[in-house]
Amino acid sequence: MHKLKPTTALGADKPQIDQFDGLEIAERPDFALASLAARQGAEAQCAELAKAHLGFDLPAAGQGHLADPHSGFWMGADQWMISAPQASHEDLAAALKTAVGDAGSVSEQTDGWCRFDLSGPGLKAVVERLCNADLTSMALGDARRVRLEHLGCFIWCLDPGQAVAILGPRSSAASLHHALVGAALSAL
Amino acid sequence: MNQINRLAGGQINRAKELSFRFDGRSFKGYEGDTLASALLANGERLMGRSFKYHRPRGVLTAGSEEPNALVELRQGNRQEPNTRATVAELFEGLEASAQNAWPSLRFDAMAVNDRFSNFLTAGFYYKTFMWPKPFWEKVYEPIIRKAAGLGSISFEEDPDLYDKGFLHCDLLIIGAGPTGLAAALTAGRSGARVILADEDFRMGGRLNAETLALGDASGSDWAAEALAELASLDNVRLMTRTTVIGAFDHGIYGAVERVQDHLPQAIADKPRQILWRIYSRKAMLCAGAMERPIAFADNDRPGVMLASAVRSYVNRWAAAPAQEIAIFTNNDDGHRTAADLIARGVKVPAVIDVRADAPAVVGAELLAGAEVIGTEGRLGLTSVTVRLANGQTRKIKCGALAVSGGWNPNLHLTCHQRGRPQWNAELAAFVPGPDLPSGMTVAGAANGQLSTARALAGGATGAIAALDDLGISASAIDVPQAEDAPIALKPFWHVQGGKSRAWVDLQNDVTVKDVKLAHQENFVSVEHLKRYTTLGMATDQGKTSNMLGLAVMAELTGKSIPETGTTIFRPPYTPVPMGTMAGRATGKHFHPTRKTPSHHWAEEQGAVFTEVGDWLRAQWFPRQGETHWRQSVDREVLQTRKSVGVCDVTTLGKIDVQGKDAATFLNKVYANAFAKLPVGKVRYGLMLREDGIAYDDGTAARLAEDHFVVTTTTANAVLAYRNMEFARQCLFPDLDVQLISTTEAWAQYAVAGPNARKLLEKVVDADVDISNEGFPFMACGEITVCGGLRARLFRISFSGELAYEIAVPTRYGDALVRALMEAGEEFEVTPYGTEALGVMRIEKGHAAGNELNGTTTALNLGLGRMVSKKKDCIGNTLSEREGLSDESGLRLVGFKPVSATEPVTAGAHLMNASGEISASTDQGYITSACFSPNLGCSIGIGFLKDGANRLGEVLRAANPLEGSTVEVEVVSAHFIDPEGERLRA
Amino acid sequence: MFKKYALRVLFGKFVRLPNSVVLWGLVACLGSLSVLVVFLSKSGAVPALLSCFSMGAINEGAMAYSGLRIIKEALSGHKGWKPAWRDPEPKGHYDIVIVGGGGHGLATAYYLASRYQTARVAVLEKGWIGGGNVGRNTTIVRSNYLLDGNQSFYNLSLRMWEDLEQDLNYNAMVSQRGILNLVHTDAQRDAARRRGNAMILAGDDAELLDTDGVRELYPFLNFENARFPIKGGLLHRRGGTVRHDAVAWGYARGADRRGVDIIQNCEVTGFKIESGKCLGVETTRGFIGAGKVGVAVAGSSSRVMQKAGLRLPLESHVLQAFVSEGLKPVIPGVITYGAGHFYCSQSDKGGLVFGGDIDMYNTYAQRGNLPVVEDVLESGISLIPALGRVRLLRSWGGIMDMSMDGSPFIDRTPIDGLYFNGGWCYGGFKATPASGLCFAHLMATDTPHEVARAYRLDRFRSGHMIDEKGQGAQPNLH
Amino acid sequence: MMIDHPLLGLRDAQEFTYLGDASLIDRPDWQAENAQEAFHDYLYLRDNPAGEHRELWFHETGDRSWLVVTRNTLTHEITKVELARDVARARGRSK
Repeated sequence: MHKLKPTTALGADKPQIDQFDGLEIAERPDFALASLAARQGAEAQCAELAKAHLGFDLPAAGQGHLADPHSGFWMGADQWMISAPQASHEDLAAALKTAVGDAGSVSEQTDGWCRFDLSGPGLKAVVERLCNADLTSMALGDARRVRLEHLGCFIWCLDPGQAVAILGPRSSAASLHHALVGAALSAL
Repeated sequence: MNQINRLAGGQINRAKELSFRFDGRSFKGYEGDTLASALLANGERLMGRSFKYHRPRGVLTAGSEEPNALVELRQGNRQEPNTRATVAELFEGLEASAQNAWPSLRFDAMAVNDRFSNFLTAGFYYKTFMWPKPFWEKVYEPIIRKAAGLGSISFEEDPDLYDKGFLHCDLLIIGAGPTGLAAALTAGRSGARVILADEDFRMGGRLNAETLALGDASGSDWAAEALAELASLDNVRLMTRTTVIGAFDHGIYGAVERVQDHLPQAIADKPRQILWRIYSRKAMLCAGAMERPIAFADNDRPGVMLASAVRSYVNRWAAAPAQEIAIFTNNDDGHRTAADLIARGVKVPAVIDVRADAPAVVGAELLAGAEVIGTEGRLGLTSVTVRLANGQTRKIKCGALAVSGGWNPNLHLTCHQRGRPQWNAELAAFVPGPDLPSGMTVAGAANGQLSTARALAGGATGAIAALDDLGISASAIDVPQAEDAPIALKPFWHVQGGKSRAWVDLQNDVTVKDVKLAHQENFVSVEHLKRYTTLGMATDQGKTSNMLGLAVMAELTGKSIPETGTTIFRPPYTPVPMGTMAGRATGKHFHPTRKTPSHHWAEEQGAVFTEVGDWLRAQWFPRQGETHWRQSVDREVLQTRKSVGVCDVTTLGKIDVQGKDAATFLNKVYANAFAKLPVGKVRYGLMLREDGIAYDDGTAARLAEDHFVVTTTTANAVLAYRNMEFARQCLFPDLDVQLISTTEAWAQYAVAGPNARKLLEKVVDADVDISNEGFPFMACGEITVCGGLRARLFRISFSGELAYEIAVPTRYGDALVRALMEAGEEFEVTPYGTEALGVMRIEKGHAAGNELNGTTTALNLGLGRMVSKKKDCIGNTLSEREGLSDESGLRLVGFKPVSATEPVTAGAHLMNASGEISASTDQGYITSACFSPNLGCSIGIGFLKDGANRLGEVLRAANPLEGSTVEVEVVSAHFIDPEGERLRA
Repeated sequence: MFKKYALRVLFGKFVRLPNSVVLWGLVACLGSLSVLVVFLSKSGAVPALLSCFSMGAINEGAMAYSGLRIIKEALSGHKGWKPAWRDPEPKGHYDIVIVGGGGHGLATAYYLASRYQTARVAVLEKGWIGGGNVGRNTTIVRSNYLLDGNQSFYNLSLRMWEDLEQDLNYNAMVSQRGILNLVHTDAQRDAARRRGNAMILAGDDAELLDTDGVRELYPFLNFENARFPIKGGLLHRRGGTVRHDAVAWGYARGADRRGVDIIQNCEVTGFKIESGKCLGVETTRGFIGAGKVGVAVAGSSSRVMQKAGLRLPLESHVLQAFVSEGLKPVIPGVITYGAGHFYCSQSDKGGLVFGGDIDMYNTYAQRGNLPVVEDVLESGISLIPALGRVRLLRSWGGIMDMSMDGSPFIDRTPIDGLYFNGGWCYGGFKATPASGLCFAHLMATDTPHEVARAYRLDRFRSGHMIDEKGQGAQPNLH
Repeated sequence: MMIDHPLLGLRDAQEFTYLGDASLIDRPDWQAENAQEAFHDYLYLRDNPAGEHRELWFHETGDRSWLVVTRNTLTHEITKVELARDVARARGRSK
């Protein structure tokens, strides 16, 4: 095992957790991410192989799937984001590539993003200060790409109306975190 | 004299008495008061001064359309100019001061302007102040600027927070009067998602200001009941203190919620105001109507008010504007006012009704067919002079005059997408036209349905219709019985004759005379009228003046009002604090801050950071004893070239390009060829715009037959990705290629210098061969480091030294830089920042942002040969245009000062050694310059006409901006190791 | 410190008098003048006096505008003011017809009549004159250009602004308050230096300020808490503002006085073109024949020229502009943020006049959307945090003829007798005098004016772009 | 403005980056006789209509798809939204 010690997106060795009256904001460094894009003409084959490996159908536009170990959501035309626990899937991308072979293009995305999970009854009040995602229209697993404090982020429904994951560009983790905390302080 | 004009009753909380100060004096009021109602209750009518003539002014209205009663609210860094006393909620300790008056509100020296009003007519300033020529800017204008303006600011940073938010609904209802409430009840009960927004702090609109009954309840009680039900529905959101300021495309509305303006102290972390972006599927405008004044001589004295405002103050706020209130009207509303006043025990000396056939009044004298032709009272109305039907005049003593000239529907939002109102002769007013913003309907008074009964019905049926369009079925609610008075109005705009001026726009001091002058000078189009006289340009946006001005102009032109024109309204509906429109993204948080993986480590090293786009990058790393940045940068450069240096280059854009056609695709987007690039190799690539201009450069590394990693400049990462997606989706849709940005996923470091290999050998795993043979210049590969961590290694060099770039997943970036520095200790490795990076690339003559300035071609950059003529690629065809392929055009070359101590300056223009220094003799310009510690002098690169053929020539680098001209020698841009032996070592 | 600053801006740079003196100075000068006139009118000397005091417009005699004229009119009930321009019926034929009664069209007509002695000229306006961009811009004039091809043109234009009022006998309130373009990075400073040098070499003025230099002029900018620190600025002292409407009216009045027919509410519906020559225009008020037709219709360029079968290298976009409620003096000059979309000045009336970037999509609707408003204000408050409580009063939109390289066209068209003036992007206002003069020159002499040679319609064919911003063939980025 | 994304439904136009006339899809053949002339017209000349306009929008903070939006430049009414890739194929663009 290599000797390099990881840091979280916020630059610490432990994830940041913030509590508010009605909301918890938790930094989640413990997920591996990989993007999967179907090759032209191999879309069906890619879907088949991916399903065999992941255990679920590649989600339709705007939708996603939550399960253990693999979860995923639709990211763009013929393109998905796949997620799995980092501890067990450090090599998520490699494994996924092996599974889909020439039917798909896979890129490691684990550290392209930072992830904050927002949960609690105050969720709606806070999200409506952050972005134009309409929580009431989001079902379990649904994911939207939104503009949040000038950042392109994914908002991923973990528990309708109760919990979402927000994935943002890792380099801007501190700015994203500041926005989340600011909105929570303001709205709750 | 405590609240001498306070009446009984009203919707104020007498249990909560509040103290406040206005214009340096202390007063008392109650919770539920506005500043205006509290001042009236205290017998204060004088509240402001007009813009131009500094005439004493009192409150005209009871709403946001107020043109007169503007004050500076609060103190210090929260000082707020031009606040309307009519909408400022009273709070304990409120401090307000008069504005645009000196030395005091009661005695304003500038009121002398009024004496000279005859010289200061509309547009007088266009006709004078031209002589003597220099006087305009040196004398006249400074005086005018000083005299102009209204309130003043503190010049200190606004300490408050502002927020933004996003809401979604099926139906947005704008205005919570009878119409809006009926609509909200209808829609709310249907289960639709409803937002009901009202600018007031108490919903109910006119129901709170009138004594009308709805069914067997009073209007305000019915409103309270309706609101209680609405509050109990989860699908309904009630937004008080929320002004819908704009109707934008496709059902998007802007709304401003005043969260804390009514609180004495700001609550930490909470916003003062919130700008909501409301995404609505349908919207109903239920904004009611605004009463309009009548123009007559001296109609601007404190005490002259709109009749509806008088009713609001008396009924809602239990504040009588005066002990004796006369009424001047052209419609039955005036009579309603009389009845309300009499009922509250306020004396009504006379009802002056321009209609000869005016209905009788109980409890007050009716002067039918009479007109007010003058008023008296310096700081407040004492009497009005009336011309009776029989032609005689009579003076009537009164402290206030309630004026009603009819009603204008509040159709402002219907115009926000350039929709034009229509004339309605019955109302003598404009009503919403056919071309409304998509998804919007209008109901109630805003739609010309002025009676309460019609308002209620309009709201209910309007909501049903709107929801029906959405496939939501709502059932009719039982609307209560309410007055359904017909419109009884005689169009009447201004009293003819009268010695003194009659005001049309009170705040901007536009009088009937000014409108006449505009007409005389052919400024007859409404837009000309407005711009020439400033009619309607005041902070009330013409809400109380535009119609009047239009009517007067119509009389003068002999045309009808609709023929004369309409005025349309633009956002915002009422003025909005600039801070509110800005929200949170200001100051340090104006843009997100992107930090590199080594950021924390660099902070530990005491690095100085610089902004590169949204990135923060280490600029240099000062060491003990270094007192000037140049010392640090020189050391970093020398040490890197002598031994080895490490630099975080993560910010370069990285794009994963995969697919069996990946190579074909890169052939299209790069000017040079990539099809034959072997796996395991990197190639420098130049990207052109379709117009043939070079816009970005970088490298593409082939990790597999069907997998490239493309790097772009930091600045163009987003643009390059967008352009590549355009090529992929729009130009070459059948190529099998997939793109995704991996910029953030990998931490990447340059390790440069003679000892770079030795250093890396200690970091990469044993089985990785990075010898010159095993891993030659421009090699690349996927390897492992530090005991098995996946990494990518590229042997590329920006510095011109033996160099590698090594990348690991970002979370390990911090650990990797520490590992590299540790491994480098024996070589005295130095971290280097963007300055040293810049110096070394200039020493090598590599183009960067300053050279890729959007006007330079590959030819200019000396890379003409890279543009392949054998294949199609973006930009190659148009790069061959005559203007871009001039053989003696600009070429990138280097410059050295003739005398080594002189500076070479970026931005200097190149002139021949002799001859004049001017634009016409311009030979080019220096793009980048620095001090080269290796050459011991400052050097530069830049573009020179026919540069390639002028090596050795001496030129002058002219920098008149900073008063210097330096002799420079034209040299090759490759100052160091032109053969490139070092990087192949 | 702020109070001290406030005082300084209050009284302006040159006048440092206590409040009352300024006030009574104004009173005294008006007062004494009126006394003088009353006295002189008895002695019958008024007409003579008026004509010799009528400020460089002697030719207009007693019709001329002047301080004395105002006093005279004031004392005689303002009966003597004549229409600023007539509303004549269109004639059947003119030597030159200008399509577009905006700043450029009216200026062209004025210079045709005043400098090129063109006898019969008409300006056709579909609505009311001055209703387009000349009445919708943010009133800035400047000559701070980088590229050959632009420099001499804007240099001339700014010099013409400096003499405009005396030339027109109309106070357009030309006010050279100075324009400051801020820089926030070293690369921006390098670019500013290159530009500043280019300006000086072309005969314009420029100064490179450091942070303290900026602080001296604008102490209340965000120096302490900025995301992108202010590292200096390029100051162009001769730049400033002009009362935009007055420019249109002044040119209209001047042209009208010289016999130009200004025809409002007359929309051009087509061109009469026979064997490659333009013979006149079809309008909503009938056919109007013309020896030459010049089109200067800014945002409507494509729609109008399409009637002549021409496609242009430009797109129409909306630029929003904003004004705040009136304030006592805050901002003495014009200031432009270098790290976001915001520029601001203060009108003589007291409103802050500001703007930012265009809405980005093609449009002919004179209105914008919310994102740009928010973007402009984010930038504005980030630069000037003291404006947080100042209220935005009004917003509006103007349609910009955004060209493919950000630079304009003043050129013949492939159709004989049809000329085109456009592509001004959002820089049209400051160009008004030179644009009018050069367009007049081109139409009168059939040769391009020397300072406008580069503004050819076919420059993209030959690859001679004039791209100040280096954005390439994407109009909305210029 | 709201753009009815073929895959995602109504999205705020603020998520998109605007390019311009959809004719930019019709990139000329580089080997044609009059290639330079054709490229000039392709890149520089615009209909710039007052009315219906087919235009390219990139869903930058979205799914990264290029769309062809049919929008009225006088009213901003949007009547049709297509994936640019489908349009490009329909116009016979290939490799």
